[in-house]
Amino acid sequence: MQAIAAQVKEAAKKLLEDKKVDLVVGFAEGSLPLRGTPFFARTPEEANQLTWNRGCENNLANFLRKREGKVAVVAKGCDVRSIVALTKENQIDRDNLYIIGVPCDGMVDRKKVGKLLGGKEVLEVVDQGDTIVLKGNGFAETAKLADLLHNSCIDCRYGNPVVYDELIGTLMPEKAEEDFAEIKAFEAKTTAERRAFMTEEFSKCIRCYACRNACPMCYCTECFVDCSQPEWIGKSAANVQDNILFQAVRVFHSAGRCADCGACERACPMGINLRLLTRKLVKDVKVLFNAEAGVSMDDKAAMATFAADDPEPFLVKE
Amino acid sequence: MSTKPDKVGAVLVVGAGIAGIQASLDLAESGYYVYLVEKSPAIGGTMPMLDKTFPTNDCSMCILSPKLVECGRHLNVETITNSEVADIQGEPGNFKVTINKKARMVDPDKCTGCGSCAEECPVKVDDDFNQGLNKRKAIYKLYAQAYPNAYAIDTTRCLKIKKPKACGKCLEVCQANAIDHLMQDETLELQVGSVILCPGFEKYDVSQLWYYGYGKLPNVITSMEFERLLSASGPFGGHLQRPADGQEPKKIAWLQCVGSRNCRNEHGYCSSVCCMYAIKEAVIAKEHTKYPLDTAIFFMDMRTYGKDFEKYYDRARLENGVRFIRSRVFEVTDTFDDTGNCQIRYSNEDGTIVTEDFDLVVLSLGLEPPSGMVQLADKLGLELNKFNFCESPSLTGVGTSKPGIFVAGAFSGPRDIPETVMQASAAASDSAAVLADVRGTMTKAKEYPAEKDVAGEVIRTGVFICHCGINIGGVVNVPEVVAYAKTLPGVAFADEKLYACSQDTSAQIKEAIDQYGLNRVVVASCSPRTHEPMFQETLKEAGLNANLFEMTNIRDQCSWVHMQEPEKATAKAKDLVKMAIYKSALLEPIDGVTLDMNHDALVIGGGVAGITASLGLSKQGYKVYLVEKSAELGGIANQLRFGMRGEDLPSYISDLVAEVNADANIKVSTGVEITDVHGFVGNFETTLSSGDVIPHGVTIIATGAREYKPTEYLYGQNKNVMTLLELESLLANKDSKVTGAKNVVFVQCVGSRDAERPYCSRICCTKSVKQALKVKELNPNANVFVLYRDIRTYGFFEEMYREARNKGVIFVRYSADNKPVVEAGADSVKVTVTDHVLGIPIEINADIVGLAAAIVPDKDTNSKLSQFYKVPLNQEGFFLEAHMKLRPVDFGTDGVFMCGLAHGPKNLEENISQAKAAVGRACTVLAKQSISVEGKSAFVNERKCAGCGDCEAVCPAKAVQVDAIKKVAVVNEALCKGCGACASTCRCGAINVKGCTNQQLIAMIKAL
Amino acid sequence: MMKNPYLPLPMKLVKNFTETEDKLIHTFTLQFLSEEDEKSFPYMPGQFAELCVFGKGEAPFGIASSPTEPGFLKFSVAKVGTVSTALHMMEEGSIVGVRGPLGNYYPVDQFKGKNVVIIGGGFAFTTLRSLATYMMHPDRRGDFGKITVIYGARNPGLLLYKDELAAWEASPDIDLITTVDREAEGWNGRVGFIPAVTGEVAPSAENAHAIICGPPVMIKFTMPVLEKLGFTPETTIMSLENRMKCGIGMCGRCNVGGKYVCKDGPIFTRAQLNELPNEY
Amino acid sequence: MIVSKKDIPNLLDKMIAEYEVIAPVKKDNFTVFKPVASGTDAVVGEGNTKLPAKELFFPQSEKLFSYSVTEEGTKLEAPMDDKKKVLFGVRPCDARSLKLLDNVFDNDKFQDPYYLTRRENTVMVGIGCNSPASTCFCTSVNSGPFDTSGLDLLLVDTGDAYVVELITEKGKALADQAGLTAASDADKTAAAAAKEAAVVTCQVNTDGLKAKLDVNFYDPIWERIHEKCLGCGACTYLCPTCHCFDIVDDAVDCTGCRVRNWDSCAFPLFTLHGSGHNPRTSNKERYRNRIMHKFKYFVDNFNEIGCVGCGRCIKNCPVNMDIRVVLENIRGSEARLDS
Repeated sequence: MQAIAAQVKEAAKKLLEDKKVDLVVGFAEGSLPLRGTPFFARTPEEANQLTWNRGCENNLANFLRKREGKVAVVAKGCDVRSIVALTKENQIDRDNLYIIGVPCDGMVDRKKVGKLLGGKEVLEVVDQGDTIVLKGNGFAETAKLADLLHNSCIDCRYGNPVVYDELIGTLMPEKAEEDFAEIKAFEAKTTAERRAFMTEEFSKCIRCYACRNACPMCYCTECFVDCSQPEWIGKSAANVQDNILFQAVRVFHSAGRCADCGACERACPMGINLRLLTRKLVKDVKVLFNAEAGVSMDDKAAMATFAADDPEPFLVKE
Repeated sequence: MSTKPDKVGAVLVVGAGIAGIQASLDLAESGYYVYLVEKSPAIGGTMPMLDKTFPTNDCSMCILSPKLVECGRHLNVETITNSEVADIQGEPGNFKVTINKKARMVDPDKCTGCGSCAEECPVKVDDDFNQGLNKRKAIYKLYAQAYPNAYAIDTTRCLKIKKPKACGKCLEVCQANAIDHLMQDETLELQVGSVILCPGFEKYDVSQLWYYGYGKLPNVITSMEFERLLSASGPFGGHLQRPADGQEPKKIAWLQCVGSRNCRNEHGYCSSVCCMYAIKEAVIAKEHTKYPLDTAIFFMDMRTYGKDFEKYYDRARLENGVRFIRSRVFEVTDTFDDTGNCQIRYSNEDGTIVTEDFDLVVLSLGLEPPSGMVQLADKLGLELNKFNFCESPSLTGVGTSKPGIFVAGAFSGPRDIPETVMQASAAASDSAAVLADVRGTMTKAKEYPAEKDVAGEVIRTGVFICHCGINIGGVVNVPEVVAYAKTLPGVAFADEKLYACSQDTSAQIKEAIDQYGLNRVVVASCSPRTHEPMFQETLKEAGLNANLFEMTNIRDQCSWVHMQEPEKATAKAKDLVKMAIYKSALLEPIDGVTLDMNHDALVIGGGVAGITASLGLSKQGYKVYLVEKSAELGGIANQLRFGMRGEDLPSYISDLVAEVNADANIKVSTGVEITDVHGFVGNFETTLSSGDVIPHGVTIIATGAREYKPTEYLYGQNKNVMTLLELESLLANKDSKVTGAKNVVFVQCVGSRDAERPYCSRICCTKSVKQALKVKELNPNANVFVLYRDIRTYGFFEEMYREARNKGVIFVRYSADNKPVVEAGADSVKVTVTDHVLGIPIEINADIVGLAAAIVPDKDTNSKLSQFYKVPLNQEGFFLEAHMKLRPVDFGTDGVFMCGLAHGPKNLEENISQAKAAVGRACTVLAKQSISVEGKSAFVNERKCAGCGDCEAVCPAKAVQVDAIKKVAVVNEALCKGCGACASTCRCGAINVKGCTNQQLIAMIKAL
Repeated sequence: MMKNPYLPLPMKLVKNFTETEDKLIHTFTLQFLSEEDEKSFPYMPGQFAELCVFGKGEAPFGIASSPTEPGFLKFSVAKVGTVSTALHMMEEGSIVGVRGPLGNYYPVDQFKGKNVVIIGGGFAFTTLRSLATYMMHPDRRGDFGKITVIYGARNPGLLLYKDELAAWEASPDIDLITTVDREAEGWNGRVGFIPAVTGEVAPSAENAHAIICGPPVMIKFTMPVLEKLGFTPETTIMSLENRMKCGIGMCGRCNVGGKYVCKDGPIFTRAQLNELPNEY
Repeated sequence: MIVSKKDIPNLLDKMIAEYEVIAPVKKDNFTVFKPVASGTDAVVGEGNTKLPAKELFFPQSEKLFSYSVTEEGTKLEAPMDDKKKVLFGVRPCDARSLKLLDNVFDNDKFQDPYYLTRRENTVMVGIGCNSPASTCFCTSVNSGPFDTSGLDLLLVDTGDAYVVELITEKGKALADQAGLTAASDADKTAAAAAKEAAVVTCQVNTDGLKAKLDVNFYDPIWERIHEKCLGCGACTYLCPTCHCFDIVDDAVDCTGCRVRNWDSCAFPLFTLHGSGHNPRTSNKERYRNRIMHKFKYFVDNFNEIGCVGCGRCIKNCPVNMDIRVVLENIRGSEARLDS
């Protein structure tokens, strides 16, 4: 990690020194343990603050839409998938974007850490590769990295950036096709069970829209929830049905575009299992249209394309 | 010069099937008044009877219905039903037509089509429309969607007509007072400039062929009966059952060529369409049943020669599992086991005789010329062929022996719907050519009072709720719904109407608009599809914008489906009315958009199709730019020497080229290509490789095709092996190679019907037969062999096939997996082919091997044009028409048309016909003074638009584009069809369709 | 029991009048349902109220009527959002909710014995009408010096209160100057933009206050003119129009710096605004 | 007075008989305030609840009144929640936040009856913080782990028991009613020791911050500060002192209710005019307003900092936008450049 951090720093510095870009979007050390924070370096000096660690969990594609000037980004696999999708949607001008690709085998989920420690506060972290030492007031616990990764990282098959101008680190071996086990389990439930689950889950929602704003693909100038003419949906968080509708529509809007980066779920302060919905759609798009978002510059948007060989099992003949 | 009668800017169209409807619409849109004369009480012809259509499996009625409505409502098409032409006198430009009009006994202007009369009528009659499979009443409407939407009385069966005091039940229930049993036949006289005959066809009367058992065996039915069986609007609601006993058939056979290719019966011609419709029926039948259905088609040659037909055949065979049995059927008998099943006795190709039992046997009936036309033709001096089909002079496509009279559709030979439609447009073009200078002299345009400005006014909605006789009122409590409507916000007036669509109600609505200052109108009645335009007309006449109207269907979607639950139906009607009222409050006037129109045309491709199209456009008075890639005009036809009917093509072509070069209206550019295109219908700008920029209003693409250069059969390696085009010049030059040949072999399907090119090249069978005969003519002693897979001499070309066999040409069938082998010999080549009858290889030492090479498109040129004009290509690289069936020369992109080989393989006569069709269609656009768009187009809220481009990706009309600089979507209103694909795709809610906005839809939902 | 500031007073819409030619501005005349209701609504020129269409929501609008016109309230409303659109569609006789009066008002006590220059542009003339009407009341007219009104719109059809303007034109109590941006058929009055016209009319700043309401561009270009004429930040008065919800200084959106436009405004002197950030 | 920890459920049950008792309860990984049916449901003494105490007085969604407009007339009905309540186990920072919010909902001109009725009828029982979290910076904003402002009773954890300090008469009445026994001197000493031992490690230097904010509205620093902010409402909704709201109608035709919902100055629509003009166009203006509101405007208007240092925004920000770092950067102290 430290080696990568140093290379990121160097790459960014060089780009800024050579005036190839005006800005490098990357991560700096955050203010909490296990936390990287988005950082915007505009000078070689500022580039010194760039880093790379297990807490660089944000999807930086979010900061690249409709930017002026030449910009470089330090991008993990999921960031790049979103960049690809956004490029195709005219939100990013690929010609003005320099991608510093970083293969990523996963970021640490602080919720999992919290669960492991039963509420004890982590004050310091030592990254030992496959294990992580978590230290706090009067304790030090060693945990396996694999047990602490975000679920989205565990499911991710595109840790290697699919597009980049420069690669830092080495490409990782390909992972096996994912099986969507938890989605299949969810699908297997009865309608009533699913409804009950959703109602319980979305009763937590406080409609802060962190999920939406953290999603690189949610960039409507006016989100449908904010629209007053027509008023698609009630604005009050008191009505769970409206909360569910908000997520349902958000997820449908991202169908065929969602790179399953998990940013929405990570952003949720209330710990709602948002990826259950996004991944359901990811799976459906995969099964119905054999499409995955942002894995190739050439693929057309799944929901805006018709191909004669779409499997379309949902089209029922008379 | 003697005084010639003035030309008349009107055209008579005889027969209102799809050909008549298409020709009428094209002419009316091009500035001519049309009299459309139809024998039956409604327009539509055969198409309404069909279930699905090949090769797209579209519902026949569904695709026809919009045309019916458009034709029926067109201000410049005067439909005269129950009528026949008695006589036509005069000359091109001015004919006098005498029409005999039979009394309908129902006034179509008053009749609202509610059907109460038929409910009451006590007389049951075999329903001809349903092929006699069920009954209708003596007062009847031909079919549900018929235009005029009015009933008619079967005068031969009506009790009251027989005995004036006997019945009269219909009179009692008709609250519109539309029925008059005393109505008299009339004779009408019309003045027209030209005439188009499209009387269609009749189906072969199979009772002459006793051996098929039709009429004797209850489970032998005709193909048309089977269509009605499959149809959801048919006698069994689309449930597949045997009409005789209601049992679900498990095994169905189709027998081909019933009344076709049968010279013993004076039906020596091929009916052209039966192979395809039989496959379609078999495939659709399989889709209808929930159980595995066994289908078998007994045929001689499978003639799937049309565009995309071969693939349809392949799919039926390989994916749908339809069995194809190449055979000769001897007879169909009962199985004599009380099952009612049938036994087919037939011989296989190898001569073995086999029997097989089926639950149901369908006879694929051939097409016959309309019997009634013989007499009229005789009177007019119209030449018919020996089968009594109309004889079209060579290379005219749609001409007849009488100048000024044209023919389209099956009357000039059996043909399918796309070719019929193509001919209709071609006939429209030819019939208008002589009338160009009187264009627009007889057409009408409606004048409306100035539109009231209702912007900013408090909503005052008028609600009219229709009883539809008893159709709605018998179930829904209409007064209760009216009372409810009055309580809803914005409703200033609500009333009930017996028939909201009747003439007097229209006057009442106008009065109410005036009296109560209404600025929105809601009608709750039947289907907007048929009636919305009528009500909108009423609004316009009352000075309101037509889009201040909202309609809700409380009949088809309420009273009809909830007949047994009147209370619930009433509650639902209230909800539907409420939704409409809430939406109507958000309606705003929509103004049409008018754009300037360039009246020049660009024709791309200087072959016969391109030249014919250019000349056609010029005759109609339009300026044409004709561009050709190569150095000279004529295209691939320059390599042809004989027409299919023996025409001298070189002189024909040179005349054509001379004519186009001499035409001052046509600017010909050769040796140039298209390098860039901008704009849209009425406003194209095309840049040529010469640097010239041509502004034009329409484009006709006629880029042609070429002959496949074979890589098989030693082509290019052995001088004795040549393509048909190469052989053609040897034949024309009476080359010694031909005159001295002992053995001449033709090999069919070279480069066609294979994996790489899975289509049939359509013309090669006929061409080979033609050349085989030519060889026999030049060298009677030569042995001529045609090695084929199916002989596809469709239509009258079948006669030529028979002639060839009579003259000793030997036809040997080979199969795709066992192709002939050609090996080089000393002076000749050795051709080995396995004979199917004998089952052994035959060796022929051939002096000439003529390869029937495929017709292949110019993929490079086509794909470039495809991008320039935003028009699609099919997988093979031919241009893909807007609709396979009903828009065969149009593209989805407005103002761009195509013709000729660029569309797909076809013969010269057909290319000429299609070129004329493209002209006919192009003229409907060019005749407009300006491009006016209805205005119900998409519009963008730039503040909300994120510029993601999804709307651009889904727009079928290519009407939306993301502005590269502003990064917002921009709608071209001239191109937008208002389909709403963009609006439903837009996540941001930034793009909406006028008259159907998100806000309006949500208002409707929230009203519930 | 404390007064619940969220509850609206039901009033009857007695007139829904289309004020401008473009039909985008309607003037609503609302009638109090009882004398008590009227007593519970003591207001002054410059104050505003939240109008509510039941079922659609509420929105703030300046009161166009003057307390000198008893029995009714008047509002001139442009069709922009959900509530204003619903208002425009309302039939006479319907019930409308009114919550207020809210905000501060024009400092009429300070105007006593002074000349007053009222400058209005477009449809921001509503509370200015209230002010002028208030000052012109026979009981009060004597309190004030010369009253000058400069009022302009893009075209004659967009001028509000045309009947009253005609009456003012004829009145010796008030000096009315109307102007339109461009020449228009049937318009014989002045043509020109407000800043220019203000310069031409050149009202004296001597012992005078200027009150100016209108679109931001108009204000931007009129300010230097007023300065040149000698109006000080203290004698130049404006009314702000931030987005509001509660109207009572709690919901947080209408603040300009630490001030809430709804509670501490909407009337501010230029001097006060100079102290605040430009978030309006 | 004193109550042993094991008696807390009993104590709560006693209160439940008289009051609606609201206390922290477990939900997933965190705790939230909920009315408890039994004393054993409460989890007393954990860290701060996920959502601050403000939601109990100023709920996220609240019906202001219901209405029906018919031919018979116009009916308005405003529900008023005047139940007697005890908020048990609230942390001093949250209690203090209510004290701050009182300034807003009872301002110089208007009173909010919904909020104030609840405030009047609720007894606030707080628990001091023996071991403040690393994100707590209460002492930097004029508060502390045993701040009593806004409390009626304060519990001090002395190990097996809580020493109960009586802050107000209202608190004393509740304590008396609950029959609490007096604390011994030893207990009081233990309580004092616990208070002494509690150290808030996190300090944010606010010296001169206000003076800086008074003049730096147009400072270029704002261009950089907001840069990574996503513009979501997580910090504002979880903030105990943020009080912005929206008022909407939830109705069918003319029958329905007027509702107020939390809103956030982070949202672009918050200040958008009907005309399309927006005084706070971008995240920069919106984020600046949030900081200004808490650390300048609130001080100007009420002479208090509008922040209680609870740390919720720090822990929950999706991009680790740390208000401590932001303030330090503004102050221009040894600020790191990364925020």
